[in-house]
Amino acid sequence: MGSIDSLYDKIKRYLTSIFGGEGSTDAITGYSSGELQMAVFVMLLASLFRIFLIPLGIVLLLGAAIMVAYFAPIIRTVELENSNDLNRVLFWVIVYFSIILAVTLWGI
Amino acid sequence: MIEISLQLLGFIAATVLVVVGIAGMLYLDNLIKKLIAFTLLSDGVNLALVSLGYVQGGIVPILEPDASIFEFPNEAALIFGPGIVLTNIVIGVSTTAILAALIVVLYRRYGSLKASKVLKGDRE
Amino acid sequence: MNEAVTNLWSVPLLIIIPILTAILVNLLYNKTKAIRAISVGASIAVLAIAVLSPYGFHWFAGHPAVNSDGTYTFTASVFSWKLSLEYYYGPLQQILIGLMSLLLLFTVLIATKSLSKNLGPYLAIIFLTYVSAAAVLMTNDFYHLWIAVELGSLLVAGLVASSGTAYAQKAALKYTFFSALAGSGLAISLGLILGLTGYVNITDAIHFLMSNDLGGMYAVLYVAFAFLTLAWVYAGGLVPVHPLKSDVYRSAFPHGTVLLQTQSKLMLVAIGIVMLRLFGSLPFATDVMLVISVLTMIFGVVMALIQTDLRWILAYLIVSHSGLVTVGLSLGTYRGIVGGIFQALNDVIYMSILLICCEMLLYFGKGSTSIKFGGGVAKKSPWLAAFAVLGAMAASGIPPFNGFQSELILLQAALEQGLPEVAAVILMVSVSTFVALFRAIYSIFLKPEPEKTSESYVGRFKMPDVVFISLVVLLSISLILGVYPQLAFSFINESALKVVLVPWVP
Amino acid sequence: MIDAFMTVAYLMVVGVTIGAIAALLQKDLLRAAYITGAESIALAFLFHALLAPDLGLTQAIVGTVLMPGIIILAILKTRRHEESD
Repeated sequence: MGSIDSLYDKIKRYLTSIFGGEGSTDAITGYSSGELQMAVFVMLLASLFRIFLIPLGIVLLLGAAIMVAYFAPIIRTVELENSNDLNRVLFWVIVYFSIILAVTLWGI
Repeated sequence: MIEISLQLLGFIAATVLVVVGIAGMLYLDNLIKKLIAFTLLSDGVNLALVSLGYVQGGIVPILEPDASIFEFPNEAALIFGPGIVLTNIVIGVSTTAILAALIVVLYRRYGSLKASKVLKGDRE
Repeated sequence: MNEAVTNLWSVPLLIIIPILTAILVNLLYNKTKAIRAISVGASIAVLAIAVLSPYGFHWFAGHPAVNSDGTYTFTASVFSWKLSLEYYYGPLQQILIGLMSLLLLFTVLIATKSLSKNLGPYLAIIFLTYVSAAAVLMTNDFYHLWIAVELGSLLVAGLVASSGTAYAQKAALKYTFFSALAGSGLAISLGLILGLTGYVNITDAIHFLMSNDLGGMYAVLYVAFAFLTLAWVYAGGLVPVHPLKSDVYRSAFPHGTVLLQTQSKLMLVAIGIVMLRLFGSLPFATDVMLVISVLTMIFGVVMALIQTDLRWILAYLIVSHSGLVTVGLSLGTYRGIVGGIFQALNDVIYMSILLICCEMLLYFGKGSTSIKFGGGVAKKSPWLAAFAVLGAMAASGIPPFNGFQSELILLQAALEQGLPEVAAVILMVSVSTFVALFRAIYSIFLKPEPEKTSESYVGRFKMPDVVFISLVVLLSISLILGVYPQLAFSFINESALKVVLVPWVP
Repeated sequence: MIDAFMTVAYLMVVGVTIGAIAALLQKDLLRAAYITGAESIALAFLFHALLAPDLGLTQAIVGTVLMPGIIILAILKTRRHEESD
C-alpha cells in the first residue's frame, strides 16, 4: 500500500468521522489541506537542520516523515494549541521566552 | 551574617514580585485576582528598574545649589531607571483602569468573575 | 562651526493634529455632522502634511550634537553624540505614514457613514491609534518608542472593545492582560540598554555598542534582546500571541481592523528595524527572529485554511502575512529588508481592500459573513464581487498586482541567503492564501443563490459612493505598484541601505 | 545608624513579599485590595531607600489611593467574595 495514499485515507476517514458527510464540504477540504500543510511544514523544518550538519538533516527529515505518517491527523491538536485561551497563550509565551533566552545566551 | 547590599535586596524583592505576579496571572481563576497580580507584576518591574540605578553610598540625583558640579556625576544615583519608572507607574494605572472597566462590563454580561467561565477559549 | 537649530515643522504637526482632533471629537461626543467635518478635515490635513513635508529631523530637549572639537552640529550624517530625543522623517516614513493617512481618511469616512452611536470616542481612539503608529515609525529614541508601543497596545484594546459584542470585549480583556508582560518586558529591555550604554538616543546607543568592548556584559545585551523580541511579538501579533491578535482583528469592526492591521504592520517594521540596527551583529539574533517569522507564517495560514468564516480567514491571513513582513526583515540583507518593507506596504493595501469588502458584506447581510452566506452576491453587487476577487488575487501574489512583486523579492532574498526552505514556506503561504480566500469568495459571491430565500435581499445591493471610491483608489494603487514597483523602491531603498551599511543613521 | 536603616529595609522587603503573597491568597477581594495598598507603602519606602524619593512619593500616592481605589470600584460593581465552585 502506497504511503501517500494511506495517509490521505487516514486523514479523510478521521475528518469524516468528526464532521460527517462524504468528504467534500467546506470544513473538510479546509481541514485536510491544513493537515497536509502541517505535514509538509514539519518535514521542511526538520530538513532545515542541514545547516548544522547535512547527515543530521537527512536523518531528521526521514524521522519527520515517519512521525507524520504515524501521528497522521495532527490538525485538531494544532487547532487546540492555537486556541485563544488566555492561560494557554501565557504558557506558550513563557516557553517561547525561555527558549529565546536559552538560545541567545548559549551563543556567548 | 552575609553582607547584602541594598541593590541586591531590591532585586530580590523585585524577583519575588514578578514571580508572584506571573504565577498569579497564570494560576488564579478570579479576574480581580488576576488584576491584582498584574499590579504586583508592574510593581516588581518598577522596583527592578529603580534598583538598577542605585549607587552604593551615592546621593539622590538632585543638584543642590551649593553642591559641586564635578563630584555630582560620580556620586549621584543613575537617573534613567526612575525616568522610565515614573511613566511606567502612570501607564500601569491606566492599564488597570481599562482592565477594571472591561471586567465590570463582562461581569454584567456573564454574571461571573471566573476566568474559566468568562475567558475560555472559544470561537464565535 | 555652530549651526542654527532647524527643526522640521511637519513632525510635531503629524503628532499633534490627530491628538487635538481626538480631544475635540471626544468632547463633541454625538454631534455627527460636526464630528464628520472635523475628522475628515483633520485626516486630509495629515495626509497633505505627510505628502508635502520635506525630510529632516526634529529634536526634543534641544541638545545639539557635540563634535570632537567641542563645537556642535545638527547634521545627522557626521559622527557625533546626539544626546537628545529625536524624530526623523525620511522617505520610508513618508511612504508608510502617507499610506496610513490615506487609510485613516477612508476609515474615518466609512466610520462616520456606518456608525451613529458613540461616534466621538470611537473616532478619538482611531486617531490616537494613528498617532501611536506614526510615532513608533518616526522616533529615534527609546522613550518615545516604548511609550508609543504601550499606548498603542491600550488603544488596540479600546478600538476592539468599542465594537460592543461580548466576544470583542473578551478579546480586548485578554489582549490587555497580556500587555502586562509585554510592556514590562519592553521597559526592562530599555532599562538594560540604557544602563549598559547610558544613552537614550538609538544612534548614540549603537555608537557606544560599536566603539566599546562590553566584555562580560554581553549577557545583559542578550537579555535585553529577548525582552525586546517579546514586545515586538506582542505589538505585531507574531506567533506566541497570534491567537489573541487574530481575535482582535476578527472582532473589531472591519473598518477598524483596516487601521489596526496597518498599525501592527508599521510597528513590526519600525521595531524590527530598531532591533536589526541594535542587535543585527549579535549571533543568533536574526536566527531567532527568522524562526518566529516562519512559525507565524505557517500557523497563521494553517489556521486560516480551517476556518469557515470570512472574517476569521482574513484575521488569520493578516497574522500570516505579518510573518511575511518579518521574514524579510529578519533575513537581514539589503534585498530582504527591501522585500519586507515592500511586503508591509502591499499587505496593508490589499488586506484593506478585502476588509472593506467584508465591511460591505456585513452591511448587506445584516451581520453575517460566514461562508454559509448562501452565495449569489455577485449577481446583486457585481462591483463588490469584482473588487473582492481582484483583492484576493493581489493577496495571493498573482502577477499584475503588487503582492507578486514583494513576494518575488522575498523569494530571491531567501534563496540568496541559502535558505530554500524559507522560500518554500513563502510559496506555501502564497498558495494557501489563494486557496483559503477563494474557498470563501466562491461560496459567498460566485455560487448561485439558493432558491428558498426569495423574500429576503430582493433587488441589487447599492454600494455607498465612499466605499466605491476608496476601493477604486486602493485597487489602482495596488495595480500601479504591481506594474511599476520602482515607485516604492525609490522610497524604501535608502533606509534599507542605511540599516545594512550605516546602522547608526536613522 | 546604617544597621538600623538596613534593618528597616529588610523589614520592608519582607513586607512587600508577604503583602504580595497574602493579597493573592485572600478569599475576600476587598481585603486583598487593602493589602495591595499596604504593600505599596513598603514599596514606596524601598524606592526612597534606593535613592529615588520622587518615585517614592508617586508610588505612595498612586499605589495606596489610586490603584486600590480602582480595584475597589471594580469590586463594588461586581462581587466581593470569590465564587466557590
